Amino acid sequence: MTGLEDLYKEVILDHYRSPRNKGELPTPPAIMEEGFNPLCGDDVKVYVILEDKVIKEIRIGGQGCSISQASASMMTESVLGKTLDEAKEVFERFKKMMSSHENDLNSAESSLDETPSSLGDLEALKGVVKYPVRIKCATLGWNTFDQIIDSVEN
Amino acid sequence: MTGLEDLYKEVILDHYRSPRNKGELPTPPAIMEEGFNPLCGDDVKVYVILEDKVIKEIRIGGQGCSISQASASMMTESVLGKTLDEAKEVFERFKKMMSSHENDLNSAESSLDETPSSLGDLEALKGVVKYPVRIKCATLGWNTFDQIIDSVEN
Amino acid sequence: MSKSIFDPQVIKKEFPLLERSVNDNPIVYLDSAATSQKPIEVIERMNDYYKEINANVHRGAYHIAELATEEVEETRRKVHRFINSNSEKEIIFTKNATEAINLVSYSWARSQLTDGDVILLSSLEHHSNIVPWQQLSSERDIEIRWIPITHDGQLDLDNIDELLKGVKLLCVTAVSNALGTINPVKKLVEAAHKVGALCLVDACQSTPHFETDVTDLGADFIAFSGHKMCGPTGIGVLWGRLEILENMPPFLGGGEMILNVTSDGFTANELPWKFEAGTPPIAEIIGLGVAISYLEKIGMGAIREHEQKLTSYALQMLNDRFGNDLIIHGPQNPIDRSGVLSLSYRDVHPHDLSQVLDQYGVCVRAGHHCCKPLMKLMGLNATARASLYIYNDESDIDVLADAINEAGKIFA
Amino acid sequence: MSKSIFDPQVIKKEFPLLERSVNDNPIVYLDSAATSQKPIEVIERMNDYYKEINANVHRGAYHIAELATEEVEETRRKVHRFINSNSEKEIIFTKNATEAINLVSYSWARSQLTDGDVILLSSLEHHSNIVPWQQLSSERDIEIRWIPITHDGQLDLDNIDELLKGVKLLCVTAVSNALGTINPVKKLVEAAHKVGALCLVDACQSTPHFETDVTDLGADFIAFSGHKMCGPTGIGVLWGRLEILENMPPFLGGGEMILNVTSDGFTANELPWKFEAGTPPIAEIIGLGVAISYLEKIGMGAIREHEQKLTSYALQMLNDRFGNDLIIHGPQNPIDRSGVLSLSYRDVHPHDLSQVLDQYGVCVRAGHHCCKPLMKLMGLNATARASLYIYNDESDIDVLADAINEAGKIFA
Ligand SMILES: Cc1ncc(COP(=O)(O)O)c(C=O)c1O
Ligand SMILES: Cc1ncc(COP(=O)(O)O)c(C=O)c1O
Repeated sequence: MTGLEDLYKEVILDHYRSPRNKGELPTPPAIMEEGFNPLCGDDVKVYVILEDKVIKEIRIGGQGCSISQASASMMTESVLGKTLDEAKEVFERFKKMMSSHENDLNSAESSLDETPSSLGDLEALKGVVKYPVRIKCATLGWNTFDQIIDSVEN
Repeated sequence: MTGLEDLYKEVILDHYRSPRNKGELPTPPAIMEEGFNPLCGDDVKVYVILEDKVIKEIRIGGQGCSISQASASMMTESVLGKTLDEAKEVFERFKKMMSSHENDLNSAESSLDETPSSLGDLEALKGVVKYPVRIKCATLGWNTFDQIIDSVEN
Repeated sequence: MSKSIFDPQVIKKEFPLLERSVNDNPIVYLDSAATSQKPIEVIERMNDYYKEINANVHRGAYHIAELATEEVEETRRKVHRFINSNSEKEIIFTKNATEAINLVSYSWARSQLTDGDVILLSSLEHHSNIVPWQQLSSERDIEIRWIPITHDGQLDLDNIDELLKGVKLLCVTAVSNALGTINPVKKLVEAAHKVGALCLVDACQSTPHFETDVTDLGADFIAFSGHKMCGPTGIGVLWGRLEILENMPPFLGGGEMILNVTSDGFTANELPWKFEAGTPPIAEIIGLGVAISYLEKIGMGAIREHEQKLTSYALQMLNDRFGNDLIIHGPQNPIDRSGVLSLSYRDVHPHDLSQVLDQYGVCVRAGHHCCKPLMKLMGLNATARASLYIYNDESDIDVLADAINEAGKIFA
Repeated sequence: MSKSIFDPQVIKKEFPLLERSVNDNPIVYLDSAATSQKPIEVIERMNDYYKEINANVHRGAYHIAELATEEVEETRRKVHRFINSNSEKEIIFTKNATEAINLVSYSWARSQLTDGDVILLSSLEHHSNIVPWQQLSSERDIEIRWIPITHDGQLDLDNIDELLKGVKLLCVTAVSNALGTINPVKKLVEAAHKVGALCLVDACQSTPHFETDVTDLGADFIAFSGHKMCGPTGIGVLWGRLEILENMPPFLGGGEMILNVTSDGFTANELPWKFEAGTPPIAEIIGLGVAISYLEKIGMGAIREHEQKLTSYALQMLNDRFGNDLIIHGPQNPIDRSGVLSLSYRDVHPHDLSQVLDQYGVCVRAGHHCCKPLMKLMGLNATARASLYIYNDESDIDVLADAINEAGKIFA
């Protein structure tokens, strides 16, 4: 079977099958935000406990497809223990990787190569940019997490 | 110039240039109804004085194209002095002539031949059925007159 | 009705899109509940419209404007005959079924319903027949009540008399787009009328697949979309009973829907134009007319027969092949359902399932199918929905099954 | 902008309809203010859509649905660039300009305006920018006030400060479809903003003919239709400023415009989808995108230049030939007007005039042009309107003049 290997990389399937930091946290002390993907009905709940703007704990609830679940799972790993500013910086880099298609779908391949190679597991999600609909899946957890950052900062 | 002779028959142009029974009547004793052709902005006012359901006087006001003006003018001639029932009967025959197109535009020619030949000058309007938009012009005065009949009868 | 003329192989060839490939596989289009493909004659007639008679309608006295107007009004008569309505004046062209339902909500409901009134919705409704009523109920003290469903996604009418108390409007879909359930609409219309309520039928999923007879149905409004019945996008229909439509205030205001305008106010045009503001979707109306003729040529009876047979095959075959790994939601008897197969396959997320299917050229829809309240009742987040139409045949179901099997391998 | 590429002879060939004959005469299409003809590339792209990627958008995870979605959203970006807006989220697709104006009326005005507020309309407005406000003012105690005109059909702004007192919304057309008058919209927007009013610009007759720059204009809403700018029927655009749109409640409710629906209520989707309920006019949006690219290829500056030159020619030639027998209403200086020639010829009724013209293949519109209040102010019942576009040239004006002459003979 050709073509889907880019999307369903082994690391993605692994995060999907064994999601990290799955569950809930009591609110308070945790902050919770919920996100919807109106296209497919998936929803995600992100719970975060902050201490001095450092992400001490994070959990993911809700349900979704392999891409949204794996991406959220990877997100938890990449931001846990980081400050909000650091987390935001990771998000920015991730968003950049995910939006390379928006500029030009056809030149996606080339712009992919320019993505900074420091996103760890998250880089496995590169292949998603070829499937515009799935970008929404991959960014759902992140955008929900971003709402938490927003609510803390304002 | 071919083609328009059917529409702009001499008798039509004559009624247009010298409309019969043009003007107004005081209300009361006259009954007045106003009609609009929403397509072109024409309006017509029909004034009628009835005595014992006989049309004693009739006048046409408003403005319109040659077809609507000529048709209204011919109408006044064909109903003046008639009872409402007789006028209605003329209207029915006129409507039939005008709607032959609705059944089948292509067979209009043939169905025209079946129109009873007792409409006098009004028969000059036969050619209008080939121009669906103008049918509204030709029937404007009649439909307005019909409102008067309705208002008397109810 | 004669079976002999119905050959999906022949029909398939009339739909240019079905000749294409996706990912090197011939396309297997199984998303007709979302939108149908278009036969070549619909596409070409719209072409011809633009190439030969394109002109704005109803106001032009010149030749091509007359031809365009005549085709638009001829289509109105065609729709009128197609649904067996009382008069062509009852046929209102909208941009889609959603606008048609909103028209009823803004014009009829907002002028007729007051605080304390109740709107009864079936739990099988599409968002387009839910949200307009929720909008209204957030403006006024109008209660929204729901007809519950059984576990297999059929309406539970045990307490219908109780549910109908105080109801002014019943909104029900003829066929569920999410599960395929065929609702007993005629019975519901009767029940509604008994308590003096009107009934709006969402016919989006029935007009493409069965004969529609609004006179027999007795409903007060029906709404449907052209794009699901071989017609183009951008065209929908509201049918309403003449005496109801006549008493409704206009909805959208503008050109076409007026008889007169002065600086002080306007007089609304006659039906149906009173409800058609602005330049109508002319090419789209004409395209819908061709689509209806196309469906009539095949015969609505033959279409239903074909789809029912194909659905039976699918239910049987998928069941045999996948057993408990594959759940096909909704009524189990093909008589009670249209050609909509809402699937759950093991714990493969429907989005992932449809992605793998796409790899094999199979187009199905994953998600809530714009029926979130229903999905919640069914305990589902999303399903993968394969929906059938005239151009599908058993081989399409076979390809679907093979592709499902492949998905199983990836997400083993 | 370079004149060299602008050749109406070449352009004419790109419009299949302009090759046909009417009554044995080559067609001379002079009704572009009602609807424009369509270039072959627009027609063919819609064809290709139906033949290659027809699928419902935004919800399908399969290949052709992704392609269709991408084309729809790419067109949104194209419209955004075409009118120089701030964000593609500000571009809302409707079925026509009339719906776009009604959207503002139902969503913004009904949530913002209260008893005692004033809406100021120019006397040049089309019914579509009058009736929605009259509907509102018949529901609430909202005053409608009018900007008067001069005898030659230009806005009389002498008392504009007085007129603007208490005004919450100013509605003005960029160009009059009945007379061709170009309004000083930017100035009016500024005046409106000074008193805290918003300004809705009806851009139906400007987007096809001039460059549109909403940022420079400073307006709050603009509305226009695809079918007047080489695009298909069934598609219109509302542009609104982001912060205003964000605070507006949804208008039509249904699929596509929601983020979530439960049995208790719904959450609206983000902009722009919040205002796009139901299946969008997909092929039509794509067709509009091609139309915009087509116009941009020619250049909006070059288009305006061509039309202005042609209008000058027409004014001069018709005047020379018919003298006082022919009145061309509206501003006399071609700089102040678009290519709309609203004519009165002796006492030949416009309907009769256009009928005779049709006999010679000349398509003009007779009537009130959906501007009854304006016509009344001008002391007119109807005019015959010839309106120009990119594919017209001097020979079309010459044929028009000859045909007018023939009408004079019949109605001598
Ligand atoms: C100035 C103006 N405003 C509004 C409209 C209405 O546009 P539509 O009929 O496409 O909604 C038109 C065209 O008829 C127009 O010329
Ligand atoms: C049952 C049902 N109702 C309403 C709709 C809405 O139709 P549209 O999106 O064409 O307005 C659909 C289709 O999406 C449907 O399946």
